[in-house]
Amino acid sequence: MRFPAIVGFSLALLFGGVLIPPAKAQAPDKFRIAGVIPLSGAWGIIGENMRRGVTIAIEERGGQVLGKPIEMVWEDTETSSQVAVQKATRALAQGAQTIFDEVSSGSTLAIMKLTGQRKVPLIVTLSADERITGADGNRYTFRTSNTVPMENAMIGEFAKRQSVKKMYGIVADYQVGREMWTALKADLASKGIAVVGEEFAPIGSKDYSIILDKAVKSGADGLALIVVGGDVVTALKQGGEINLPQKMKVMGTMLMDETLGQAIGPAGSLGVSSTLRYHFTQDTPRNKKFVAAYKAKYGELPSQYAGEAYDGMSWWLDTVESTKVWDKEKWVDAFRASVREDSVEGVKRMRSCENQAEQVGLFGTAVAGAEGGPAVTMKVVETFPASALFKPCP
Amino acid sequence: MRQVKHSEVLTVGVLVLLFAAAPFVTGDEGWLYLAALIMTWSIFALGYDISFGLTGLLSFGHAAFFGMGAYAASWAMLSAGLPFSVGIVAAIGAGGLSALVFGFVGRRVSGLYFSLMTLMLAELISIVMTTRLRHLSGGVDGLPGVPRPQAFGIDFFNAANFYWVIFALFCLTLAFCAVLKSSPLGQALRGVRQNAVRSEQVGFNVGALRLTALTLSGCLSGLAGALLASLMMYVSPQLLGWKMSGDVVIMTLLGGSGTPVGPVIGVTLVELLREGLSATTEHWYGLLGVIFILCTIYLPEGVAGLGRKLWRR
Amino acid sequence: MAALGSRSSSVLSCQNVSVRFGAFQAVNNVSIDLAAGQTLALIGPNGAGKTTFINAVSGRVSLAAGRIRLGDADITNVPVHRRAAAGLGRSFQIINIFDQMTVLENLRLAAQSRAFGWQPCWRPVSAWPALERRAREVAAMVGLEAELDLPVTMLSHGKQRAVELGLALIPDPKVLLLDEPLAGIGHSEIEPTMELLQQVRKGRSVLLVEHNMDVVDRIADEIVVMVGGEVLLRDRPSAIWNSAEVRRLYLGSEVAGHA
Amino acid sequence: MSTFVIGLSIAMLLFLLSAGLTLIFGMLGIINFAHGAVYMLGAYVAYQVAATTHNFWLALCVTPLVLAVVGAIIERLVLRPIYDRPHEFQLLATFGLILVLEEAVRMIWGLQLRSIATPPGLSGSVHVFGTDISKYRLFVVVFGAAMVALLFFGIERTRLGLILRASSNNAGMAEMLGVEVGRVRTAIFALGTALAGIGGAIAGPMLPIQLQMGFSVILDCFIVIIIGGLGNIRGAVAGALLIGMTRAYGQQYAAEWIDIATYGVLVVTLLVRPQGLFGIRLRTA
Repeated sequence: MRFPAIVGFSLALLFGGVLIPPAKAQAPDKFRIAGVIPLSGAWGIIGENMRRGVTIAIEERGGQVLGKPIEMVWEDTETSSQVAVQKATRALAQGAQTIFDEVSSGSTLAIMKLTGQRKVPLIVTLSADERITGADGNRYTFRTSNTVPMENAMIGEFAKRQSVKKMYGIVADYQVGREMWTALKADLASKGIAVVGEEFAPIGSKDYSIILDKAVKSGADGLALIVVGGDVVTALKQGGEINLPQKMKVMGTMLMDETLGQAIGPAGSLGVSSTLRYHFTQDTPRNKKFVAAYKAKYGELPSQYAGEAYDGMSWWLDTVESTKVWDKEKWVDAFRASVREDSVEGVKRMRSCENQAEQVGLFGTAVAGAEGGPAVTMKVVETFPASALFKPCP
Repeated sequence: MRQVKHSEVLTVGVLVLLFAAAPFVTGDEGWLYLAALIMTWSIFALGYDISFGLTGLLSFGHAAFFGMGAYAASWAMLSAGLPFSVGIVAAIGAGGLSALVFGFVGRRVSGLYFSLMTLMLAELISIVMTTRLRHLSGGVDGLPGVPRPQAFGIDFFNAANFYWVIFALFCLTLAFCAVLKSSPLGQALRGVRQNAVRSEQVGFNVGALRLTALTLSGCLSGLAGALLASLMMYVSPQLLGWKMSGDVVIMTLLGGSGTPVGPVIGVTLVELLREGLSATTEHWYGLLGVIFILCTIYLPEGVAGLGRKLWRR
Repeated sequence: MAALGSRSSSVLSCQNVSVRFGAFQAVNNVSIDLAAGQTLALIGPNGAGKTTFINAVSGRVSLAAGRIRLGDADITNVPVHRRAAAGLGRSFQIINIFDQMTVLENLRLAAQSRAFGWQPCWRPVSAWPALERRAREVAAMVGLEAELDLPVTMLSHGKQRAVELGLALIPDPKVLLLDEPLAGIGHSEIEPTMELLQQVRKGRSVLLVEHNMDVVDRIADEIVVMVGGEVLLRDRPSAIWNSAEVRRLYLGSEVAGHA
Repeated sequence: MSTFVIGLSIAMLLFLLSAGLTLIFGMLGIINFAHGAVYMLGAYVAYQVAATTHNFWLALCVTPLVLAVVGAIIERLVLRPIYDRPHEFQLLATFGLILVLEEAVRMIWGLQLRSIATPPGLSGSVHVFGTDISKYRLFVVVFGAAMVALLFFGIERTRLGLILRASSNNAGMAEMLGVEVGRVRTAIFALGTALAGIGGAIAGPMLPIQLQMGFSVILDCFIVIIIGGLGNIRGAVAGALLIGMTRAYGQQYAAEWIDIATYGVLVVTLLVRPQGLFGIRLRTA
């Protein structure tokens, strides 16, 4: 009898504490940014890296823009687009001046509709779906990172340069994966590379060994592995069991980096090639500064997610600063016409026709790391110029 | 007994007043949004409790009714271009229909097997919608841009205006559940829960009553699904997933099943806890778990049950 | 006394009824007729198949063979609730009532099933005063006027028996199946319950399973003795008590003392 | 042939998890929704031991011991008060447990995906029957078969097994005969969690070790034990083989349809034989 009463009392206290709304600044005495990203669930680790990159971008400018302090609010989307939309709706309701979002293209596409309607700028630094700055694009949505067509073009070109003759495709069974594979197949055909087989695996498959076995037996010398999240690790780890990277050239988008290499282990990683959104070895002054600051704060080298997040956010904040006025429309206009001469990857140019950053494309291959460092590290083997990846704005 | 009844009416009244007063007390859209979310989930939980608290059918598959309602409304409004009101009706129909199918398929199993059966059926629907019906459901990406009502020149994309739509439907649902509980049907369902053998023997068609309860429950779940889709302007197959089913069971249990107040309290509690804990600590997730466990052990009748005990004292 | 052997006017007629549980034959080829207004007692040792037979008649178990007719209708494959609606009431050996309700709620609920085809859900049950009236009527009949608003769990065993009986009586059934209505009742309550049974059986046919032979003797018009799932004997009480077979069966039990 | 071996290895992993689940249900009457989280914890514990000592075999031995202790604590604190409650409360409590376990793992190991290196002798593949078969998979199959044999022997041929069965059939009677039912219950739950721990350790070199690994596997385990009949260990073996093979051959011939086929089979099973393919008919009413 007594215990329930105590529990109830503490619950009531919690209730009460929660019900009192914390003091919120409604007047624009702060520059509010809401980061709507996964901080738990399958992509929590990616979101965590993005958060770090953004944090550096804000700290770098003393936490201020236009003379106002930046208030950064993080909303955990739990790797669920449903939650992502819910959190974005709330962030908008609380009057954020900028939304920074998501890993998943699906979530970004949904959130874009909300931010576009509320005329709030949305900065995308990871979601790659073509529609974000294409068919579904709107004035307020900007992407500073790669697009799927861009990554596809790189894979096709890379396969050709590696003189792959026959390609096998293993594709995650979802919309973006299927669309990407269809486009890639067309590209490969135009380059004279035969597609000898394809397999669609449900997202979250716990066993790829059989599919990989089929790919090896197909006689293909190249494998396009278009899977996402934890499935990358499952597939490559099980590939390691049969020394897959030594049997065929494995390539894909976001398929390999230092983080994934650590989770997969050397057997499944070494020799795997992947597009890279960013790499810490980029030889630019801004990148050197960023890597130093990142190492000082977090004690490790920045991942590609952190690098891209940093780059997008610092570019946006610099642009806002440059307008010198508190006016969202002015910021958007300025960003649309903006050229980033000193991004971490060299020159990035915002394409005003679609709010998409035009930039170089990187391709890397996993190699054994130096003694004492991580066992697997990425080596940038190809850098594709922007002109090869983008058509000029009409 | 009488006193208990009074306490319930009082609590419901206070709750409704609180929700009604919210837009006047705070202009903060974030809080309004949270309140709208709580009311939407309350409709879901109230619907769930018709099946669970009233009739004793422990379903682990209510996400299917919720999600199908959301999709039915979205399809009606997005693809067919029908008005919001038709979308809502479609959602209620779709929720009820899927519940009818579940009930029919599961008519021969009961107890734990009924729970597992509903869980698996819902999972099946969720997988089919995610993979096979990708062109209809939008796949894992879902369908963005679910509309809100357009009527009388009121801008329902304004959070405060849409709030009143949800509030009205919430009140209607509360009233419906309260009347249902005291109606002949509600009494018959209570009878089925307490003693199915006796119910049959006094001439009730127990199978049909269970099916009716599940269908009504599905209708309200579908309604809630449509409101959530409209509130978030987004729908995805995650609404059909078993986490949703789990959430509604947990909220109903925490609040206390079998009363109109319990589910609403449960939803409010869980949502506010999530909100409050995630704002104050990184480890809110685990803390929520500890609270669930403590509540199971020490509050078998939910928070509403605790309230009843204190009231009687 | 009701006419003996008037098979043509029987309200309940069971022909060659068999019930099997796996390999076990619980009821074997039993034919029993119940005439209008007749009270028939079913006796026999434990495991004789009496309760199983009652379950077969009320529809709780399905038949392996045989037919059951209620009045003119063949109810062999009719579900329990429709048999009940057709005028077949029953009470259970172990008290079987709605245990989280008051007496009034119990009886009113029973009254509902006949009152509506589809149970309405748009108005409180109090909008139909006829239901409560019927509940009070039956409560008065079984002696529960004073306990109407009490939760049934607070009643004595005898009073709970009365609720059990009341639930069966609400629709005013033509045929009443009573499975040990005196089971677990204290000595002081036997006499009033007897009175109640006497009153209840007026104007309807009753099939009674009971172990208290004193009660059986006073109430039954006829007795059927069952052993091992089969009918051993059917006769007037006096003839039964004098039967050598029955004496052998009940040697040392209360029947022996009765002779 | 490689499909067959891979199918068997999936089945063995599923069996290790389902056996604990079905044991706990059959003997304690608890549906442990947190069983997947326990398996996840096992994988992390195994990772920690393997990463510290560089010895997979040590990890395989230590993990079940650690998990048994964790299981015993869980049983005492969380389950003991709710044995007599309806199933919905078990759902609530074990769901809370999932949240707590996940939080604990997140606090200790973070969000980073982890991996256990394949033990030296078992890395790479052997060439048999015209295909390459991973040596580690072969080990998993042999190890799993040994566990099945050990479990059957333990439950059906030893005194301990007798006590376990007696206490689950009739707790009151067992108590009269001098068995401390409370202790036996703790032991059963600890055994179940230890099995899940072994499963986690075994999975380490094959699957990414991450917070979600429990969620994705628990539904498969439910399917296994429903098909096999709740509480039936023999059924769990058969169910695990059936699902393992369905998954493997499904992957081979129609990867896109596996999930739908699995759930379809399950729903039909529930409809036609709700007691499971190998279950004793339970009273469903």
